Formats: sequence, structure tokens, C-alpha cells
Amino acid sequence: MGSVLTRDVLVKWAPLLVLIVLILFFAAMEPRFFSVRNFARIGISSAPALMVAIGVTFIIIMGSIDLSMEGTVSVCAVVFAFAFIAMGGTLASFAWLALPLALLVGAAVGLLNGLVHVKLKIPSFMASLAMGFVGTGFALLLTGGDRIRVEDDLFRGLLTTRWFNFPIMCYVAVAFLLIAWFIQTRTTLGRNFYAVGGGEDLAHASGLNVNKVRILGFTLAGVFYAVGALLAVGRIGIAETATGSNFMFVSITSVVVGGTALWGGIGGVWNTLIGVLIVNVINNGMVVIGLPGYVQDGVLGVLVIAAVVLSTDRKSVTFVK
Amino acid sequence: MSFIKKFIEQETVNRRNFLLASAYGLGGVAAAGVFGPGMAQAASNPTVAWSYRNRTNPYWNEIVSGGEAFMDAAGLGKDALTHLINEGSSEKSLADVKALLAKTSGNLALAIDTNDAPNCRPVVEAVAEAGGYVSTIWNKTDDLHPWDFGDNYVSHMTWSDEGPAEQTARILLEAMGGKGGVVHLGGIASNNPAIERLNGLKNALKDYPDVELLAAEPADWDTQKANQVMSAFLTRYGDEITGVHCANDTIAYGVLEALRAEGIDDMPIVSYDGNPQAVGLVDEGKILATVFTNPHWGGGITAALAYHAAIGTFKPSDEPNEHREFYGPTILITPKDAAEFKANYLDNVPTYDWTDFWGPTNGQIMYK
Amino acid sequence: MYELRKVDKKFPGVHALKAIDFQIGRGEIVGLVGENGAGKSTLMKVIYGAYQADGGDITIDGTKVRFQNPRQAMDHGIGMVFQEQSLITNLTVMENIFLGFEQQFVSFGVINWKDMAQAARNQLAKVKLDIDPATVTSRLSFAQRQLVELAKVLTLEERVDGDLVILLDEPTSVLAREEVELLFSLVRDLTSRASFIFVSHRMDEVLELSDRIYVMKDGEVVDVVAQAEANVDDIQHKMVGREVDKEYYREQKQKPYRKEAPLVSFKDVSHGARYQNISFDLHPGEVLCLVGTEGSGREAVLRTVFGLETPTAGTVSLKGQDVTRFNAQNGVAAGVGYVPRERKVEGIVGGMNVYENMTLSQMGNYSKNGVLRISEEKSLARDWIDRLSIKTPSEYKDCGGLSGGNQQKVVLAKWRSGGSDIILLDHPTRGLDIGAKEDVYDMVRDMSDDGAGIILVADTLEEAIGLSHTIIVLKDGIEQIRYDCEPGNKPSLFDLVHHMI
Amino acid sequence: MSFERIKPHLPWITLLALVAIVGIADANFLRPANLIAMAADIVPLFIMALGMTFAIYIGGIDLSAQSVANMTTVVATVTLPLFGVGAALVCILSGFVLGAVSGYVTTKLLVPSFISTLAIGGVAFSAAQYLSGQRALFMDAELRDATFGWMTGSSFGIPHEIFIGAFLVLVTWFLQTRTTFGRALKAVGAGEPAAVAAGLDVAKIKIMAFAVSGLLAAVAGLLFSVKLSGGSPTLANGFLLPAIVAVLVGGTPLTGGVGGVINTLIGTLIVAVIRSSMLYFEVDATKQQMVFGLVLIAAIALTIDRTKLRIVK
Repeated sequence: MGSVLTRDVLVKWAPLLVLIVLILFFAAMEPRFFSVRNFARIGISSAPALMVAIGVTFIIIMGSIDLSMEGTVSVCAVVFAFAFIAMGGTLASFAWLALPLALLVGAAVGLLNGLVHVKLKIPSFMASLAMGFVGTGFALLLTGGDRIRVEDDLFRGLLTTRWFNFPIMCYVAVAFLLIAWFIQTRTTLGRNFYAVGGGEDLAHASGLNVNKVRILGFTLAGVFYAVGALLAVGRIGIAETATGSNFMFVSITSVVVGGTALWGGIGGVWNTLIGVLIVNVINNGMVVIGLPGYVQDGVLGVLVIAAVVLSTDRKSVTFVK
Repeated sequence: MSFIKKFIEQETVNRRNFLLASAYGLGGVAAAGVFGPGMAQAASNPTVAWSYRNRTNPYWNEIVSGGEAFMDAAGLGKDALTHLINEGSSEKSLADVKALLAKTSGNLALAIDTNDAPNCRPVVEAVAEAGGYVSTIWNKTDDLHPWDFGDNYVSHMTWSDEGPAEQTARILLEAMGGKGGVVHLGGIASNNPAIERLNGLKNALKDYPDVELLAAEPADWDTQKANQVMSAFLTRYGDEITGVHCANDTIAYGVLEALRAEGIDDMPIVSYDGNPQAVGLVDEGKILATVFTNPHWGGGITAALAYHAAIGTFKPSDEPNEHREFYGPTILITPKDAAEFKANYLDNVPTYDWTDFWGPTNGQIMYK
Repeated sequence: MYELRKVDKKFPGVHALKAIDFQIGRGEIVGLVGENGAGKSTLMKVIYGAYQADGGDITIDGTKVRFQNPRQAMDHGIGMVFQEQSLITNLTVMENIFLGFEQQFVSFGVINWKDMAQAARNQLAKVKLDIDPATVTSRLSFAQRQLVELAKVLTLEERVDGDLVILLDEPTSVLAREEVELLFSLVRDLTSRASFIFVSHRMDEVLELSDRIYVMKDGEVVDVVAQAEANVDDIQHKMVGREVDKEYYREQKQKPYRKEAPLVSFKDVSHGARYQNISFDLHPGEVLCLVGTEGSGREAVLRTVFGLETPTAGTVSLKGQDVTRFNAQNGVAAGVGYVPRERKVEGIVGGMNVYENMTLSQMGNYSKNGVLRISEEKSLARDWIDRLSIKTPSEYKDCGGLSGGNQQKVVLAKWRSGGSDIILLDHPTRGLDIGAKEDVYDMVRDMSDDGAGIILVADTLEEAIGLSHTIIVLKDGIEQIRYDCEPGNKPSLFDLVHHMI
Repeated sequence: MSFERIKPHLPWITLLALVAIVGIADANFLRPANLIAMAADIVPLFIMALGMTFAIYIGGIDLSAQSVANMTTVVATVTLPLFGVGAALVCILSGFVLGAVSGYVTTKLLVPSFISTLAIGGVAFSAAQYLSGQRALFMDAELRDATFGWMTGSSFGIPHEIFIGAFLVLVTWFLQTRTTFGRALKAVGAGEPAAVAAGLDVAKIKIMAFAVSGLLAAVAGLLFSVKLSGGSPTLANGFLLPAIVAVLVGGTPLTGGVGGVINTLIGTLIVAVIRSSMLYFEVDATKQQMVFGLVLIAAIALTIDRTKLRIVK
């Protein structure tokens, strides 16, 4: 049994080891990488990505996939900004209501996404891809292409106010990470994601309302996308149709790099945290060590492959598509 | 029920077109109409279209507003402007143009940025073949010239970015006191303006031997990417960075926020494009300079050139080469003149004379 | 107490259930037998709510009920223990037990894991299983999982007022004999709490366990027999509707094999912890049976011969050639054909038609420079459809839509038509009805007559004894004993079981 | 005729219905010249989708296709003066190799194709940027016409791109239906464990599928590069999602083993028609993307054959 346990332990901690190795590597290449200020910078760039990645983690645990995050993030960001400005433009006024409103909008878009997937019986890849187009399109319709600036100092405190060297948005992200962890381990819904991902037909036969779990999963993901949208707006002070761009591939890559399997049932939000950090450490580290811009995409690709290879429990896999 | 009304109107028009086509068919000319190049266009009612990258960028929104202003001024109504959005895809750009040519049977006045330089040739060729009129901005390969296409390729306008970018760079370098380190955040690496704007900085640096160009990274014209790249620069170079040269305004926003996160609010920054928001920042002194390329005018005049050529107001082939290929206007904006500029150009958009095609332009395009 | 009256179920083109009358009393164990396609699984699905009957009544204690889904059936005390593995392996045992019914442990949205673990322990005690409920299910043995499934269904006891009806669908198919005994004694104990409907292809087990037996054929209940009056032959006769050959395993057809150069030869072959120092020769015409419990190493030996596993020590040779690189391509090239246990997963490709499946392993024979000669493939398929009387409308039929027995014939045809003469049979009759089993036995004899060597991992010990020339008994990866089995001089069930455990 | 019988034909019925709807709105759309031009313009995208079909057919996906095409536009432009027609060979070979690498990473290193192809795409993009010196390049017009002019000319009023597209459909259709490779692909897509147990070299087949995908992406890039007479590391941007959409709308779902190249042909045409319909219905610029998404959902809901999907994930 001894050897089995060691292997299990290794598999469990492999993604973290990969992260540590990467950090040590970049620190060795450029000592300035290894500083609290830089970690805060990595934290800032990771925070919105982490929220989006956590959202999609739930979907991936169910064995589905969600490609709609770019649209959802844009819609939430834009609606938030409009509402925020309209209701006073500062957190000190009733404009704070725009925060829960954004989460509600995220939930609604996610719900719609889930309904299209489940009720029209369209595989989630296709349904969410198309819904992503609809989301981005809707955000564009709302803004007409304009950018909305959110200048309120209180709200921008997410970025500018620091506790222990880290801006508030990092703490917000951690708080929502803990909420996601709670949902994952301590609620029926969270556990049911694993049941659906581990064997959907079996879960159904056990009397689980799989369709409901799926729809709720997409709704929950929508809420986390909305949090991601808020942090993204907090980071650059602008809400626009393009707020959501680039989230899709980055978040899914992060989830997989963290060790959550695309075929479902394995992994969780802590894996996603590690995955997001790995991707952002690589991105930050490449610039910090002065790698020329044109090779960065290639290096990122190679490192991602290496990270997935190292952090996946490959013994549990018979074949991969 | 405007949809139904429109539908009926269209049907009537279509039927007429269809009948016309059949009539030509009887005369044996249809083959030319259907398969061959288009016939000489009647100079009436061309469809006016603008083809551009997307609506999520303030620059293109300004372009569109200019196009619409022209449509209103010409009495066509801004709703009559057809929008072709390529979403950054040359393939879609070309396919959309061809579809529109087919729909309008070549009776088209097209203003376009072809997204990637190589895409310009097939677009122009397609328009010329169908007998439409096209004016292009920004992307064009150097071997392609309007005068090689008779009247159909009306004009090409671009902006010489190297000079103005050098001017902003000088302002930046002066503000840095002629010493220290500067970083450049560029556009999509292979885009022509991105290359020119970096060159502008490099040209200026020759006169400032004490300033080091620490790094130049592409930020893809993207605020979020710029934000991340700037953060990483801060780690790598820290206090060595005493100035930031941005390839455009959207990049500058990301840079400003990255600095703001670090509590740095006195870093000298210059940018490009002269978006209203950036002009505001120049006014506040947060950006030292930006360059206004007047996209509103550019959007209007490019459509105007194509339209007036199409309806025969002027004959492009009679015009000299400097009226076919020319640089667009650039206005340097610094904190001194920002307020005035804002009042003149942004708060009240000037009413332009859309038939003064070449007044504000900056001379014929020179190839190196 | 639970009763079906004149229940009808129709599918497009099929009248699956024809006016079924069925009842079960409190604490009763009712057997349900019938050939594949007789309507057993449809009937079960109607009972546990997966299908809705088109006609007739379902009553519990005289009250009419109608279930829209399995959940509603559960709420009325009807539970199902599924054939094969129906636990979700990445969940813990307790999560599996309470899947879909976690609400009882939730307060203010939070699951109380301690309460759930305690409740799970209570359930596991009912099936006399002493494991930590927080164990991840993938770590359990198949037998343990079967018991967990039973424990899961027994949670109905707490949830539902009134009586339970528990359906057991082929619960013994993955169990070894002693595990079956354990399960049966457990079921008998549990009759104080629940009634059982027991479905199995293993006639002896049905007879052993059931109080009454419903025999189904063509969507109808053809007979109901009490245990005392039941005997295997009668029931089989009713199920099949024809005389079952007394010589079930075709022993009279068994001919001595040729003691010439062996087709397969193992010399002191070991594979890590799975099996050690296995040696044997397989001769042309020989049927060699590997007997042992689940995990005794028999499947691993089969997969080594085919090339799917690489042994850690020893020499394997196929037709005199030592195997150096173990992979399936080399195995197939050497003439090995593998009839896997997971027929639907590994045997046939659902979504591909009959001729495509038949030539899958031998496309080289039907192609030139990579281009297929499809007309030849089709004629091959038609030929073998005739030879093995495969019931299919045509060679274009999707194999996924064939019955189990006919799928198995397609798999066998695939190897035989390709000239494979080393045939590995892993539970070849698993889940097949009697008629189809007999066809498989015939094919085994025919192949053996043609000089093919066969290594068999049988579905039952009787089958192993009946078919084999040689039996090797494995236990924990080690050979225990070897029997030569000429007709009339075969080892008894007891002999084998004795060495297996 | 029951709905079940119609189901397999839904993709092309959808296509015809869309064509009819747009045609009713504007008869100009139905002019042969327009339809032919539309078909010709979609060919590069179609070729990429054709390659993508192979990856999706075995249940994977190829997200590197766009980057490979981008890279090929650069490779073609750079190597044309050096090798002439040989440039085509260089392009095709580089696409094939990159696809094979994706396949290797997927099958041997067990990295899901979603990630492996994305990563290899990054490598291709870097290569494109490096080779191009990070700027847009253009081909010498005479050299292009002399070497690859045949790709973009037209005969009998029909652009040669259509012939190229048709030729590739025929080749890939033959590959899919009449060769051992195509049969093996189907087996791997529909039932991988069974394909292993039948002694097929599954890893090799999957690597080949990704290699074919890479190869066709390279052909798409080459054709596009010739058509536009130049290359740039971003020239083929915007191909990826439409190509995936084309495959999916055609009725090749991501579950593998179902659909095929003919479906992709129809799917690509559906995408082309939806795209031009935006113009014909004069959909407002800010609404186009949303409308595209909504029409897409409707089209997919209509065209996918759910009987082959055991579980809808």
C-alpha cells in the first residue's frame, strides 16, 4: 500500500510542485521576479482570470464545457458599468446595487446558457460557443461600441487600496475562492457536479435530476463570470465589449493545467487556483526575464504541455481525445 | 412593421433588377453581367458602405461617426450607410465585400480598411471588376496603387506615424530629463502603424544618448494585455523605468492602471490616436502627448471620396497622384493645447466640408 | 402487495410487453427469466419507473400508481440494483449511497459529513460490509461495490413508509462463487424487510434463490413456477420454446487436440503483481480454460497473449516466434483474435455496420494500397451472416443495434474470417441467452475442429468444465493445479472451487 | 415520411431553406454569379474546416489550425522566391509536421487535444512571427502569377478555388469512405477501445488524423496567401471559430465517429449563407454578432442528429 499512497500523494500535489518549480526557475533567471511587489502584480492579473476559471471548473467537473465566458463577462461588465453610473457613480450611493445586479445578470446569462444546452439538447461545446457569440453581440448592442469609464475611487479601491502589499481585489478573489470551495465540498450541488461528471447515466438512474444540476451549474458559473467581470472592470476602470476577450482559452487552459480533467469528475477549485497561477506566472515570468515577444506564444505552449503532462494523473486515463 | 415595408420595397426593386437582367439576357449581354466584369455604372444611388474592424474600439467608432456625418450631410441619411464588420478577419472582410458587390450589382461606393495589408489587393480587384468605387485607409501593400485601376480605386489614405510618434517621443524624452529608461508597448507586432510608431521612438532616441530603450513588447492594441505587460515591466526594470511610450491610447489606459496599482502617478507617458478619453487625460496631465489623426474626418472623407467618384462628381483618373495616395492629417496634442483642442474637435465636432477632399491632407505617400 | 395487471408497452415496430400480469408478495423473492429480447429489461424498466406503461394498471397494496421517473418509483419503495457497475467511482461510498438524497444531511445549505458517514455506516451494516464510508469507490473490489449498491437501495427502508421491492439485475455476473453465496444469504436475511425481484441468466442461481419464477418469452409471461416444482430443463424449454440439447456444452463433440507444435507457449511468464511464473502450451484444436476468481490473473494472461500487456519476466512465443514487442498489432498479425468481455465497448464498434466491424481487424486483406475493396467486404459479411446465422436485416445494419448474441457472432466472425487461429475468449457468453450461448458453444467446437487454439475465461465453472481440454486454476496470480479434461473424465465443480479459494 | 427518416437530411435541408429565405428577401442573392462567388470565397475557410473535420471525427479538436494557416501564409511568401512551386511543398509539409506533433502530444503524452493543439498553435504563431520579422509581407505579383496563378484564375466563369475545394472534398471523401485509414478513423471515433482490441494502431491513426488536419490548415493558409498575394502572422485570424462552427453545424458532433467531410461541405455553406444574409437583411452593425449566435443555435439545434449522442454533455 505504501507505494500506492506515495503515488497518490504525488499526483495530488504535482500541480503545486510544477508551480513552485516555475517560480524557482524564473527567480533564478531574474531575482527581481521573486518579490512581494511582483507577486502582487501576478495576483492582480490572476484575480479576474481565477474567477472565470472557477466558474468553468464546475462545468468541466460535470464533464461538459463552457465557451461562453467571454460573452458573459462582457455583458456583466457593461451592465454593471451602466447601472453603476446611472445610480450615482459611486459606491457611497445606491450605485452599490449595481454589484449584486451584475451577479444577477451573470446568473441569468448562465441560466439561459444552461437552458439552451439542456432543453434544446445541444452539446455544451456548441451551445456555449454560440451563446458566447450572443453574449458578446449583446454587450456590443448595449454599448454601441463605446467604453464606459468607472472612475469611482471607492470602487477602484479594489486595485488601489492595499492590505499587506496586496490590493483588495486579491482578497475578494480569495474570498470567492473560499465560497467556491465551500460549494464544492459542503453543498449538495457541489457534490452533484462530481456525480454527474463521474457517471451521468448512473447519477440519473440514482434519481438525481441531472438536467437540473447541469442548469444550476451553468447558472453558478455565470455568477462567477460576473465576479470576474467586476474584478476586470476594477482592474482597468473600463467596461467595454472587449472586457471578456481572451478569457476563454486562458481559463480553460488554466483549469486543465491545474489538474482538473476535461472528461469530468476529477479536480476542483484549488487545482484551478494553481492552474491560474501557473499560467500567470509563466506570462509574467516570460516578460520579466526579457524573452522576446515573438517567442512568448510558443514558449507558453511548450510550458503548458509540460505542465499538463506533469500534473495529470495519467494512470487513471486510458485514452485522451 | 417597417420590416414588411422594407421587404416589399426591396421586392419591387429586385423585380426591376431581375427584369433588367433578363432584358440584357435577351440581348446577349447578360453573360457579361452575370459572369464577366460589371458594366459601366449608372451614376445614380450607389450603396455607400464602410468596412472596418469592429465596434469595440473607440477609434473605429470615430471612423463610423464620420461616415455617418457624411451620409447626413450628403442628404442620404446615416441609416443608409452599410456597415461591414470583419472582426479582425481578412477572410470575412473580403467575403463581405464580395457579397455586397453581388447584392448591389457593383453599384457601390466602398470605404474600407482591409484589416491586413495583403487583403487590400483582392478587395480592390473585386471592386474594380464589379465596377464599384473603393477608397482605402491604413492597410495596403506598397506595390498596389490607385492609378493602376483607372477610376475604380479612388484613393488610399494612411497616416505617416513615424514623424508624429517621434514628436511625442521627444516630448517624453524631454520630460524624462534626457536620461533614464523608456519602455515601449506596441500594437500587434506585424501591423504597419505599430512598426512605424516604434520607429518614431527609435529615431528620437538617437538624439538622447542617455536614455536607454529598456524593452519593446507588443500589447496588441489591447488595454488588458498592456496592463499585464506593464506590470511585468515594472518587475523587471522597477525604478529604471522613467518613461513609457505607448503605441496608442488604449494601451496607455492599461499602462496607467498598472502604474496606478503601484501608486505611481507621475510617470511620463505618451500615446497616440487622440481618443476623447485620452485627450481628457492629456488635459489632466496624466498623458503628456497624444496624436490626433482625426478619425471622424477620415471616416467621412473616405466615404465621400468613394461616393463622389461613384456619382461622377469628379473623375479620379483626372486627379494627380497626390490626390490618390496621401497622408491623413495629424495633430499633436499636449497639455497646453488639450483644452482648446477638446473644445474645437471633441465637444463640438466641427462641421466639415465633405467635398473638400484634400484640404487637410499631408501630401503624397512616400515609399521607402 | 405489488402488482402489475395487463401491462402493455409498445415501441415503434415492437410490442415489447403484451398484457403482463405480475405480482410479488411481502418478503418474497421472485425470479424473472427469459431469453434476451423476451422483455425482461423492459418489464424491469416499467417497474422502476424508467418507462411508462402504455396500458394496464400498476398497483401497490391495491392503490393505483403511475411513475414518471425512477425517482417517483423510489418514493414508493421500489429500488433497483443495476447490472454491471452503477456506482460512480470518483465519489465516496457514502456519497454514492445517498446520491440524490443528500437533503436529509443538509442544514442551511451545508452538508453534514459526519451525519452522512454515520448513516452510511448503518446502511453498510445491513449488508455486513465493514468499510470506511469515506473511501473512494474506485478503491473497492467488485464484490464490495455490489454490496454497496445493495446498501444504497436499502436506504429506501428509512425513506419510505411501507414495503420495499428491490430489483436485482444480474447481480452475480461479476462475482465469484463464494461472493455469490454471501450475497444470497444476505438477500435471504433481508426478506424480512423487502421483497426481491431477481433477474439472472444463471438458471441455477435463479432456482436456488427464488420462491417463484416468472418465465418470459416474446413479451409475455409464459409460465410462473414455484421453486419446488422448478427444474432447469423445463424452464429452459419454456424460455426457448424448443428442446434444449441435453448435451449443453457439446461434450460429445469434443475431440482430442493435436499434440503438435504449440500455437502459444508461456515459459515462466510473470507480470508484476498480477501473475507469476505461468507456463503452458496451447496446441491446435485445444480449448484451454483459465479458472479463478476476479483478479486471479486470468484476464491479465489473456491480455498478455494478445499483446495488450507487457510481461515483466519470462518468454512468450506465438507459433514458435518469441514475442519481443507486445502490442495488439503484432498479436493480430500472429493470428491472435481477442473476444473481450466488454462486448459493447471493446468487441464491436457501435455506429459501424456489420461488414465494417467484421473487417476491422483485417482491413489489409481487403484493401490495396490503403484503398478498400468494399464489395468484397460485403460479400464476406453476407457469407458469415449465413454461416453463423447472424440475425440482421443486412450487412448494412449498425452493429450497436444487434442483440448481444449476434454482436458476439460478429466479433467471432471478425477473427475467424481473418484466419485467426489463436482465439482468446473472455466471458464469451456473458449476458447471452440460452439459444445464443449454444450457438457460441457450437462455434467453439467448430473452431477447435478447424485446428484453432482457444484460451477461454468462462462465464461459469460449468461452462469451463464442459468446454475445455485443459483447465488451469489460478489463485492470486499463481497456478494452483492443472486438469486434463477428456470427455467423461472431467473435474467436478467442487474440485475447481476448492483450488480457487 | 416520418421525422426520423428526415433527420439525417436535415443539414442540407437547412441549407436550402436558408438559401431560399435569403433568396426571397433579395433575388440578387440567387444569381449564379453571386452564388459561385460566395462559394469561391469560402474555399480557404472550407479547406480548414475540412481538416478540422478529421480532428473532430475522432472526438478531438484542432485549435492550432488558424495559427498553422497564419504560419503558412508567411512560409509561402518567404519561400516563394526561393523554391517556386516547392514553396507549396514546404507549407504542406510544415502543416503536416505540426499537426503530427499535436497528435503525438495528444496520444502519447495524454494531453487533451483542446490544450495540446492550442499550445502547438502558440508554437506555430511564434514561428510565423519570427519568420515574418513581425510585419506583413507581400508576394511579387509576377512570380505569384507564374507559380500559383492557376489557383486563383477562373475557367468557364468558375473560379479555380472551387475546383480546388471540390478536388479536396473528393480526395478527403475518398479517404474517409474508401480507405483503411478512413475506416480506422471511424472505428477510433465511434469506439476507441474496440479499435484497440481489433489490433488497430490507434495512436498512429490519431496522430495521422491531426496531421491531416494540420496539412489541410496549411493548404488553406497557402491558398489564402496566394489569393491575397502576401503573408502575415495574423492574416488568417478569424478562421478558427467559423471553421469549427462549420464542422459542427454540418452535423459532425464532438463525440466522434459521426458526420464527415460532406457534412462539413454543407456546414461551411450554411455558415457562408448566414454570413451573407446579414447583408441581405441589412442587420444593424451592432446586432450582427448577436444575430449570428442566435441563428447558429437554431441551425445547430436543427442539424445535429441526437440519436447518435448517448449523453448530451
